[in-house]
Amino acid sequence: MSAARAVRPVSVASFAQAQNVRRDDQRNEVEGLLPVIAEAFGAIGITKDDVDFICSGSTDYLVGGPFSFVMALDAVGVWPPRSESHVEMDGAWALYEAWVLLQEGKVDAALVYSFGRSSLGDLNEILTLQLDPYTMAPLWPDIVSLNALQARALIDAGKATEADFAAVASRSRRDALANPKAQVAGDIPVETLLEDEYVVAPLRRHALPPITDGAAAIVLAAGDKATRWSERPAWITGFDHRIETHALGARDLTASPSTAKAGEVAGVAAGPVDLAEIHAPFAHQELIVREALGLDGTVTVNPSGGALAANPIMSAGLIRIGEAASRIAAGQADRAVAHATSGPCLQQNLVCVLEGA
Amino acid sequence: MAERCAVIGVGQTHHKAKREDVSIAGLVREAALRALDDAELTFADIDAVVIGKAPDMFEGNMMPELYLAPALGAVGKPMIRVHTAGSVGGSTSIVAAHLIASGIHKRVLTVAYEKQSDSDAMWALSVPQPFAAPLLAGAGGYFAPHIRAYMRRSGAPDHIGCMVAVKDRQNAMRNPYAHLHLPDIDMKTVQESVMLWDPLHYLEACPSSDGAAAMVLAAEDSLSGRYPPAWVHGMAMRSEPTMFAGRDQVNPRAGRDCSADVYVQAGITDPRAQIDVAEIYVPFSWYEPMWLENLGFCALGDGWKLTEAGATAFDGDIPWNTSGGVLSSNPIGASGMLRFLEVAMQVRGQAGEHQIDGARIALGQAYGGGSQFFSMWVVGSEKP
Amino acid sequence: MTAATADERGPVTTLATPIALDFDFTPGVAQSRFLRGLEQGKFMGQRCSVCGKVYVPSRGTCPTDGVPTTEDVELSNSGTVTTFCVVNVPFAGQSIEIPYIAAQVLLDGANLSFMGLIQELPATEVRMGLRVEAVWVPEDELAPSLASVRYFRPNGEPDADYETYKEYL
Amino acid sequence: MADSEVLHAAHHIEYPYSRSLGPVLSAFMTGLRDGRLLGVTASGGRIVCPPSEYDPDTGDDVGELVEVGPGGVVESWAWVSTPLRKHPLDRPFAWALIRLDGADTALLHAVDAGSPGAVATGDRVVPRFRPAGERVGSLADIEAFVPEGGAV
Repeated sequence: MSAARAVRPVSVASFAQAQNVRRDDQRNEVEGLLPVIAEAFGAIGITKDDVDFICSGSTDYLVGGPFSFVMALDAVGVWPPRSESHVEMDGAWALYEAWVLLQEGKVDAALVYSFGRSSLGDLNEILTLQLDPYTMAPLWPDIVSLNALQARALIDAGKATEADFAAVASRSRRDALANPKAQVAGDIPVETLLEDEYVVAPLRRHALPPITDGAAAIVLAAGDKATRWSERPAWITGFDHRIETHALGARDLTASPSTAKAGEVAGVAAGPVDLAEIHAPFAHQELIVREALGLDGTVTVNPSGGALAANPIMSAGLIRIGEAASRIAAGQADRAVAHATSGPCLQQNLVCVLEGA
Repeated sequence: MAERCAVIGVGQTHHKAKREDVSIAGLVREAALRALDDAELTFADIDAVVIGKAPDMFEGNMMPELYLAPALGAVGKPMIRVHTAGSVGGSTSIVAAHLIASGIHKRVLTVAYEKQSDSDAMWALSVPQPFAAPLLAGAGGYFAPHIRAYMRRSGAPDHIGCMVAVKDRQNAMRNPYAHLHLPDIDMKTVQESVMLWDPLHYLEACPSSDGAAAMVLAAEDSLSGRYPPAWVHGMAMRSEPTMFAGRDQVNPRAGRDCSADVYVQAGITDPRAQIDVAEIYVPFSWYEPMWLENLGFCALGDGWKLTEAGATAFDGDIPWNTSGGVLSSNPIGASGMLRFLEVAMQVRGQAGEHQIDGARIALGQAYGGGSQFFSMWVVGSEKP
Repeated sequence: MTAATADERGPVTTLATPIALDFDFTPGVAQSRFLRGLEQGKFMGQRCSVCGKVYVPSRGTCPTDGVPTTEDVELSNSGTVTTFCVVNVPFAGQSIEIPYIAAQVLLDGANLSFMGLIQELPATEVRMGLRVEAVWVPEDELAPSLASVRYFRPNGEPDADYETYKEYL
Repeated sequence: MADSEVLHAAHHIEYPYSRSLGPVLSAFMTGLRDGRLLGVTASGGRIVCPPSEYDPDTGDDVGELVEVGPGGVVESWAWVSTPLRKHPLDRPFAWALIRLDGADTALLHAVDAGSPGAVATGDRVVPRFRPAGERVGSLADIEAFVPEGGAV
């Protein structure tokens, strides 16, 4: 288990993300990725030849064609041939794969990227295909409805109220005002948000994420490169992820044991947490993840505005790690927790602990 | 310093055109439970699960690791889903092996599968996108021109492809899990089969199969199992762009670089002399002589001569695809893992009728896409 | 475990799950430029500013250098067959009567070949190095699609020397 | 390049997937066609419905199939005021997690309750099966669940 072993220090040396928009109707995936990867390299003055490994995260179903990751590689320029891999998961898991490789000590730098245009199809139908293909998907339940079931369970259990969901949304949008890459931002009080219509009760409009086209890239570095490429490296000191059962009706939807386990293995509680970037596309999910990670009121949560401010599917998790690392690099935090999620109602969760020097 | 990693359990399904007797979960569990049994372990002993498959559109099940997590005993554990096109079964094995080599986990279950009969492989691979070029050739039509280019460059005679097709199908008769069992196959049958994509005959192409493969990988201090471990001596992945000016699709540099990397790790300087047996991704017959050259088993232009001389036959000095290979079973997502798994079986001495006596060092290779993604590993019966 | 049933149809063994999804597809800026060229009866490519290679169609990036391609280049209507196959098999989405020749055509001035149909020559006479030209649909049928090119046919020039195209197989 | 020059087109993908079921799901779907609901005995004697070939938590093999329901209790629900085009009902309804009588896990289905005031966590519901001749062996053989004793 990770917590028990010595972790080779690996830093998030650089992070870039596309402007998060409702719809990028001009560029294809490659054209959208190019400037993001160029920015990630340019910010630390390196080129593609300085990284030893490349790993990406994406899904075919956003674009409606098989092998969508294949052409995306043209945004990197893998010539001469490079050691390269791809996960059909959020880029946060691609980052995990790269981090694992760096743990062996044979290579010192990796490029991780992710991309996806959520605007092309109907997410309510596409994400249904993640469900059990025999006993769930054939009825076409949509992702918003499933999350409404989870939100209702929280309310029924006395763990939260609709006003709590609105408070998460209000704070996220206000914080997003300071994030130039955010898609949804504004200073709207809780009382006003509570006047929103229900989309699927008990979830009102503000408790849902926006639909976002986006991309992100991170450069990981170890050894000399880590210290050469960053004045104040954001070191990954703990990293783990866990999955729960898929059967929604066999889960306690009000808790996230997979987040709790990943947080425990990653060592979240081993020191004070200054800030947390939580990948909670639906407002109520933030409350569940906070509890699972044991974060109290002193922790700054989602200063970027989080997934409620921009939710580029397949990148939103990776962006949480980038956002947390950026604040450490900028000296705004000493110890941060980043979280990513996948699957219906927080089925799979990843926790990454980052620390300044 | 990297930890040593070994294969301690293997399992595969009976591969068929349509496995109508199982669900998707049933198919992957068949392979996974066999691998666990071979390792004398249960799900409870496994630290993490790494799963791979080709496009989700084959089954219409997006990011299937979510649905399959409980079926593979992954609840409460890390689970990763790899997708690197046709090489995915190999890449998945490598991602799993790095979880051991990095010291993060002690025992990892890795699984790859495809249940193509839920849809139709030709459909899923060729969903036409707007503005795309009109479909001219189909899957084999993509590869046939490169085969023609190989023949032109090497001067190989026409019958070499048919020889590979016969050899691999005869080998499949020794493998109870193989999809195609064609007891009467011979040169005449292959040469008289329909010419699909000239110069490729029907019997020179792989079938479309349902199937799954699984392995249990373990760290040096966590060995178990019914057979001795197969030690990983080297592993590597390489990718190059899909289309670029001057790209050599007959002898891709990514393949050459990938093999050079694993050979250095495994201490191999003369592949033909040092490798006892190999399982190489040959979905179309002519890829055997092409990969013989790409993998450095001979000089450029000489691959077909090795095939013609019987060097790659079951009783040759470098037996290739004694399991019957991709030409005999092709559950796409699992096909690469089957190559990795079969060579582990060889050095563990558990390959039954298709066992090469005394196999100690073996090479598994998978490739994907338009020959731009490669993954390989070398396993051995002795600790590296 | 058996699925006991009194139903004369016997146990249910399969589940039909039709899946239909709709997307708004865009090929992006660079490929749109190529497709708009086809609409005007010409092949438009792009040159990489680093390696100087000309890509047609361009996807907006040089696949080996990983930089945006920005310089537009109009290419010749003629090219060379670098390699080919005879298609004898029917498959989903096919629109041409078999057998026919699908060839890799390298347009003059380009550094990447693409697949085209060869007509006006018996299949048995198609060869590597054959010089061909594009035959377009009538002007009023031109569209932003490769379907605007009906096929390629021999342009009467002597075959190209193997050395001139061997890097583009 | 001006906006109008970047091309766009509708892209429709469609396939009639046909899924083989394996023994447990085959029994479950056959039961639905016969108008019965089945669960399966999993680890520790827990009854899991909808059934799977494996324990949903441990992955262990499962035991015998047992009949559950037909009625059950709503464990959580969500009100859909504007059904989507692929939803099972074309009028406002609730999605609900329903723990059928005799089962220890919940099934996801639609509840045709008429109005959000007519459904609550803890309410009892019963399935409204389609007529026998229209059933094919799928969860859609249940048109929806309805409040027990309630007229909709």
